[in-house]
Amino acid sequence: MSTTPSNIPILPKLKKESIRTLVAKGIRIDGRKLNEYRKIVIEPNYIPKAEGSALVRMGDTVVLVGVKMEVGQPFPDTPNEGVLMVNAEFVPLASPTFEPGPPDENAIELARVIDRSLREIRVIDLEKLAIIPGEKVWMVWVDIYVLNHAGNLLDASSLAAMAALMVTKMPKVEVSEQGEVKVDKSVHVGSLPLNHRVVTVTVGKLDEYLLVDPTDEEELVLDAKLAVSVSEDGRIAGMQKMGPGDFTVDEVYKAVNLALETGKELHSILEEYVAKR
Amino acid sequence: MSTTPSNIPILPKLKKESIRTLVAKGIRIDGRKLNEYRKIVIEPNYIPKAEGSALVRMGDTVVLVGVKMEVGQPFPDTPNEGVLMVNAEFVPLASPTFEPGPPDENAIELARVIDRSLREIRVIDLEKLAIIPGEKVWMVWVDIYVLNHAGNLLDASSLAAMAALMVTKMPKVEVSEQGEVKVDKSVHVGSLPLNHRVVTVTVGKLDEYLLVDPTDEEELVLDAKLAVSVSEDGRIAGMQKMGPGDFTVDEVYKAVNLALETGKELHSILEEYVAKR
Amino acid sequence: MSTTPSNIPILPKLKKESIRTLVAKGIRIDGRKLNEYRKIVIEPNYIPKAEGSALVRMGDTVVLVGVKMEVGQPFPDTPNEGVLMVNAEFVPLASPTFEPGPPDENAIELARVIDRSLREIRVIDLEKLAIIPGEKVWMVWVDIYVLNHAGNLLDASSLAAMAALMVTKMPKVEVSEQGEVKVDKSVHVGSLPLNHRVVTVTVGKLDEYLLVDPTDEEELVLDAKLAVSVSEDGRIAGMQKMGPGDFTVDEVYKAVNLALETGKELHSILEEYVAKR
Amino acid sequence: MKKEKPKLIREDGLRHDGRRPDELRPIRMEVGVLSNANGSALVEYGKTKVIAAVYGPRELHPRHISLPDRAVIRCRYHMAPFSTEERKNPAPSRREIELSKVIREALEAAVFTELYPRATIDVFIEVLQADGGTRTTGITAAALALADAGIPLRDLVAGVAVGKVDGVLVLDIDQLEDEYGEADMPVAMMPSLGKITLLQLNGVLTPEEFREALKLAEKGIKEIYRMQREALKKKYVEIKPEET
Amino acid sequence: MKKEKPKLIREDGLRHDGRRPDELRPIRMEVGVLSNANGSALVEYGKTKVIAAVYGPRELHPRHISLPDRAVIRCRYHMAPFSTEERKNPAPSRREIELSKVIREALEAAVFTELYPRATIDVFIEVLQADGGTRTTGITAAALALADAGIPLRDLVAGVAVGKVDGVLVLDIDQLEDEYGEADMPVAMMPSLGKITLLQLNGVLTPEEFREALKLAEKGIKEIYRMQREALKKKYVEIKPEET
Amino acid sequence: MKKEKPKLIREDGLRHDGRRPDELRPIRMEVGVLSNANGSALVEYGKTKVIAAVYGPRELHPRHISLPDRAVIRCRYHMAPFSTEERKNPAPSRREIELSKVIREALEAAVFTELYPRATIDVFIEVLQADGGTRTTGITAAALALADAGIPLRDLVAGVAVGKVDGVLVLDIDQLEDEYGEADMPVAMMPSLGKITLLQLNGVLTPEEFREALKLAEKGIKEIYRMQREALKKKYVEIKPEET
Repeated sequence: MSTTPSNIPILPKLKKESIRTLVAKGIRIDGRKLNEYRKIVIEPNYIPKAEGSALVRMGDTVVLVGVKMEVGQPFPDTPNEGVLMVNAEFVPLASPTFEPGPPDENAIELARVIDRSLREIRVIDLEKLAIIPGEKVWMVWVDIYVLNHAGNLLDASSLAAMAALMVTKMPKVEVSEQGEVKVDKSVHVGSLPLNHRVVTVTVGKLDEYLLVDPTDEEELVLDAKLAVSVSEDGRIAGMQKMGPGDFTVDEVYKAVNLALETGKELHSILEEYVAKR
Repeated sequence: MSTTPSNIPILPKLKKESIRTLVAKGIRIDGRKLNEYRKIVIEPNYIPKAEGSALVRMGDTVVLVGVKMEVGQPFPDTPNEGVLMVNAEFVPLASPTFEPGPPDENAIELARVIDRSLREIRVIDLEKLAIIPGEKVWMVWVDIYVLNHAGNLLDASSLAAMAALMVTKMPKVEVSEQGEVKVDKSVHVGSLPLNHRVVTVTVGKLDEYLLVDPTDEEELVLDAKLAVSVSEDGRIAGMQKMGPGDFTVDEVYKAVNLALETGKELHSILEEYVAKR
Repeated sequence: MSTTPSNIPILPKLKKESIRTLVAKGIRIDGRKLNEYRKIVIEPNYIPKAEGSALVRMGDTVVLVGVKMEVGQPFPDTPNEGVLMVNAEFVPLASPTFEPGPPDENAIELARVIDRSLREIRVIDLEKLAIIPGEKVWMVWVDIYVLNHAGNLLDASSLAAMAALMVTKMPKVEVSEQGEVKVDKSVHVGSLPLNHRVVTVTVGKLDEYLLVDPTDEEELVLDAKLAVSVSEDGRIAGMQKMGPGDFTVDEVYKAVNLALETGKELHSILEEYVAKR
Repeated sequence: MKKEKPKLIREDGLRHDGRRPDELRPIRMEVGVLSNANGSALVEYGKTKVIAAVYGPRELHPRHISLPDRAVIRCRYHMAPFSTEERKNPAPSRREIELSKVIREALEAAVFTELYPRATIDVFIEVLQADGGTRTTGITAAALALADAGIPLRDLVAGVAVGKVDGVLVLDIDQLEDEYGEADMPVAMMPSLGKITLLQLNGVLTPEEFREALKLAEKGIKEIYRMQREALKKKYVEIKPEET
Repeated sequence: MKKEKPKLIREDGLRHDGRRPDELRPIRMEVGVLSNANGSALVEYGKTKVIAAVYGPRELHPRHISLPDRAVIRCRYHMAPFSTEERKNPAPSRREIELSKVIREALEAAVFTELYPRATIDVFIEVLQADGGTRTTGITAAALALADAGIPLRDLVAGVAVGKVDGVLVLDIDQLEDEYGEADMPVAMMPSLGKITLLQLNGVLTPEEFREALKLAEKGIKEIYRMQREALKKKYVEIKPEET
Repeated sequence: MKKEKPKLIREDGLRHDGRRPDELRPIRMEVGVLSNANGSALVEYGKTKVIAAVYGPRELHPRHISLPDRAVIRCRYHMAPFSTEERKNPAPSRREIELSKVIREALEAAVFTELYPRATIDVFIEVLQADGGTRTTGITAAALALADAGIPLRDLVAGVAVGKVDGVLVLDIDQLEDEYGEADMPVAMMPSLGKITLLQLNGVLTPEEFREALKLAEKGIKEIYRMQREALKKKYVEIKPEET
């Protein structure tokens, strides 16, 4: 059962007002413009023992994504394809509002939005991940671990997931004559095959204004959010309206345009990231 | 751990008294006689995509039962028989006293009483439901879904389950030479084979009086209940005393006779139902 | 999440003081010396239908251990060995402080400490428990059931587990030519093969004093405990510091010596127990 | 085994079930179908059949999850085990948990929650038969149940899913179109206010396709809204949206 | 694999273990076996061995599940993992949840709960070894534990299961008779009050058979009741039922 | 399949990774790494990488689990799913539940809990990469996080595991040594007070070996303690233990 959140921190009324007043003037309490992201730093291979990993800092928000490659069974309706699994943990270390326990609706929503943005446009070339078609395939586990929640978790997580997949290595696998599968994770045979790159841009609505990359404080003031996943070729690879407010049709169009525009910047950051390695 | 219920609605003392006074005169607050059911309506095939289904209205009580046929493994001690599974959900839509979550003790008891009444007299001819003996058999899932709780859920559920089984169709199944089982649910090959019909009559005790088909308000006043499952050939196919009160031996005999007598009426309703189709 | 216990019974301050004062004089409120166990009684085969069992009374503490032998799959990294599983249930019948539900951290810790003390020194000769190497092996289920908690559950449970294993019989097993495994639990073919015997001695620290076999009241006053598992040949087969307090290095040495010394007595009791049978 | 993809757009430009691309399935609505709930409705979009009930405003336990200045909305989207092709385990899936959240948020925008501080308004949606579009059918039913419960609303909420199948944008996709199509975009709006309260996209669209898809959704939602008002009129007088 | 059905009634009319059809298994009872509980008892019907403990009347947390005018009874029937042929997972099964309820209701009729408003009386039943009739053995033990805890009772409660095996009605069935028999009918009564507090039938009986079975149960329960009183006398003075 | 046991002590007496038996792995510590927590630290022992955060002292809900005379400590040791060779299910395992308890008890001895009655101090330890010694690395990190949160401590707590591999006692074992060694003995101390707050032995030692192992642990802990103080000094002034 989904319940209107009641444990959200209380932002002083004065602070709310100043966020609102500034936004109406086109600026933010931290001095950014409405269409400006906080400083983004991506650390690749933060977890060397994982097949792929990346730590993303977006301002004070910190998200770590680890990718594990395991041998498993294919889904019955796609016997010749690998399996993608996306999971998110909002561990209590990351925020005073996070509780220990299984993922709540926010963590599940975040994981599923990212899952769909990766799956639908086929970011991973799952067809190349069969080991014994119909029986054994690679399972790609994308585990999103939030370490510090300072707002805009979805964009940071999506970026970290993409960055981790881009540095994921394929472990060596051998199939014996009896059909036994033997994996040697200490030897790598190339990179995880990717078809596309996707980033997610979440646009917040405050009164009649739209902005990107909200901080946790700004999130407490927003009316609603629209997350738009953008592929490297400028297509929309998924959307999710979040929060209890609403958008006019016109606002949605503007938000999508803002996301498409800003998405290009995130793609440039990924391009730099991969070039540096 | 089973706990004396404390969330039961409070019936005004006056209403309790009037229920009690009337019953002593042989009538009910809704004008019925003590041995009289509310109006019963059975809608067959309410869920066409299920293999079988029926919606039962018993006064304001509404129960929907869906039957799904799936291929599964037999129990080790009955390798050549199909498997019957009965489950009941008391979803919160049906009553202000129902909570979301896994079935509570009342839902579990109801499902198990119906399960036993179907299983022991072998209502379903499970021996005809083997596909590959010892390996693959039909699993008959009987899912009881309470949509509105206005009393006497057990009798309504039992009737809906029987009505749903009576219109359940067998999906087409083919076994390939390699022993692969292929089901085509869009094609039906006859009806689910049945040996018997069973209905359940719950007799309520109020002071020294016995009555059938209590409403939810009456249930709050009853001392105890005795549910008796009655087969079409007049045998007792299961019993369950429910509620914290007690029965004298003599009261039990009277209750069983009342159930056997009233059970005939429910069987007539099933007979009409099947004739109409 | 582990939380400082808050539901522990409150011991009157006066009683705490008298426990403390007496211990400083080398005696206990029940008259025992610091290094003295309460009276220990072991009843073998308390549950004849289990393959092995023993009931241990240590003063008012009562622990029942049942051993079940079942056919299962080996762990992938020990394909030719049987499997040992240790589980403990602190059922609410045993103490007003126990709650119904899955094992809490105390029950899990107790089971894991005993598991390690049995596993590491290889008390059970698991290599003799393969049925079809790599496929089917014996699983030895050691279920610890606390019936009355009057202190020192770990030592009583460890003793009961050892005593139950010492009387565990091997059910007859046959492998058909098709590789089917058939177990006949009514026929026994010898005893469970054992390599060693292990007992656990828990040493409590109160101020600068050390004592063994604390009662539940004494446990409320102790600063910390050190459990030492002792093999029949005088080796240390496992250790666990328990409780929020601390030990100096010197106290640890003394506690280990006390445990090794007292462990000999427990081994004598096991020796008598096995001789009597 | 993956079944072969069926043809979703026929030679004549119509869909596999004979509908035009911008045509809704036959829709049926009935208000006030359950006696216990404060409000209820049964809605069918083709073979998709959903029942919704509203309890409340009522007291909320435990109190510490209530809000001092408005009601909380609690919402559960749940599928009956017999509603799907293969029996669905009745325990809530991750999908059901996500949908409960987005549906709650889609309804919350329409409810004057500030009228009922410290209370809860509970919305229970049960999918009885699933054939595509269950979340939007559920929203349409839940809005009717809220109105039936007499809870003041800014406007009704109505929903429909637009899809892209065989390259064509189509209205109110069914399960076959969802399964084999290229995109599924559920949308819900407060129609007379022109406000979108639910928007998801599962699939890939170009920006142009997206704009066209949203227009198609708006068109469908307006038709559904008309039916909602008729269904309520049948039971009551017509509902008056806040600003029309 | 299904084992072949054994002969349950021998040529000489006796049962597989040599008992007459109306004969109880050897029964053993011991009261006050645990030091922590307020009351406790160990009861064996043949190889079935059950221990019961009672805690209370005691305070109930959280308070909102207490009752203003009487005590609640909380009851847990639970099987030890080693009690059954194959190891039982210690998590409560659906069977244990149902039995906890019917046992609670069977005991509740006997307890003067109105004496302890807002309190709880907790009854914990642990099946240590299962060989048929565990729920009725548990009720017999729990009633002794309640009496041992000094909780005022209208009467003791005693239980026994009657079965139909090879067409013959038999008293106090064991596991083999339960597994291969045609019916299992557990009954519990307040014996001196002549009141039935538990009655279940798992199997098929004609109305005549049912009446005969109930008589057989009554006979067995009276014998067990006599033993209960003796077991209590051993520890205390004789219990005085309300109206005898 | 069980891989063959590798040689853990080489001909030259050094360990598989070239360390001397009494040599720690390269250790890295960083204090104050997270902005939300009141205190935090990242600690690496070789490839083992653990992050710890402390929230509190803060109010505790529900109140009935608070203590009238001191703070409760709540502690969670948890492994990230990608921290292990094979992906770890993120639900807490029995091992994680036990370790959360022994770590809580290891830290509790050092905290002046009596300063914060009715409050909670929450310690969250996340293992990001596991290569042996995760619990002791976690304790070292948690103690730094407690100090970083400004919570008064009797002393820091530092931990390390001693092992026995190929018959030799070695300091700070890694995963390979843990997996194929004969014993693993994690120890944590308040170093300047000379007090042991965690001590476990998983394996078999003679009494003599145990004494030698404990000395080795003490030696390692003192080195780690020095590094802890430096890491704190880097951020703050030096911490002053109670009695040095």
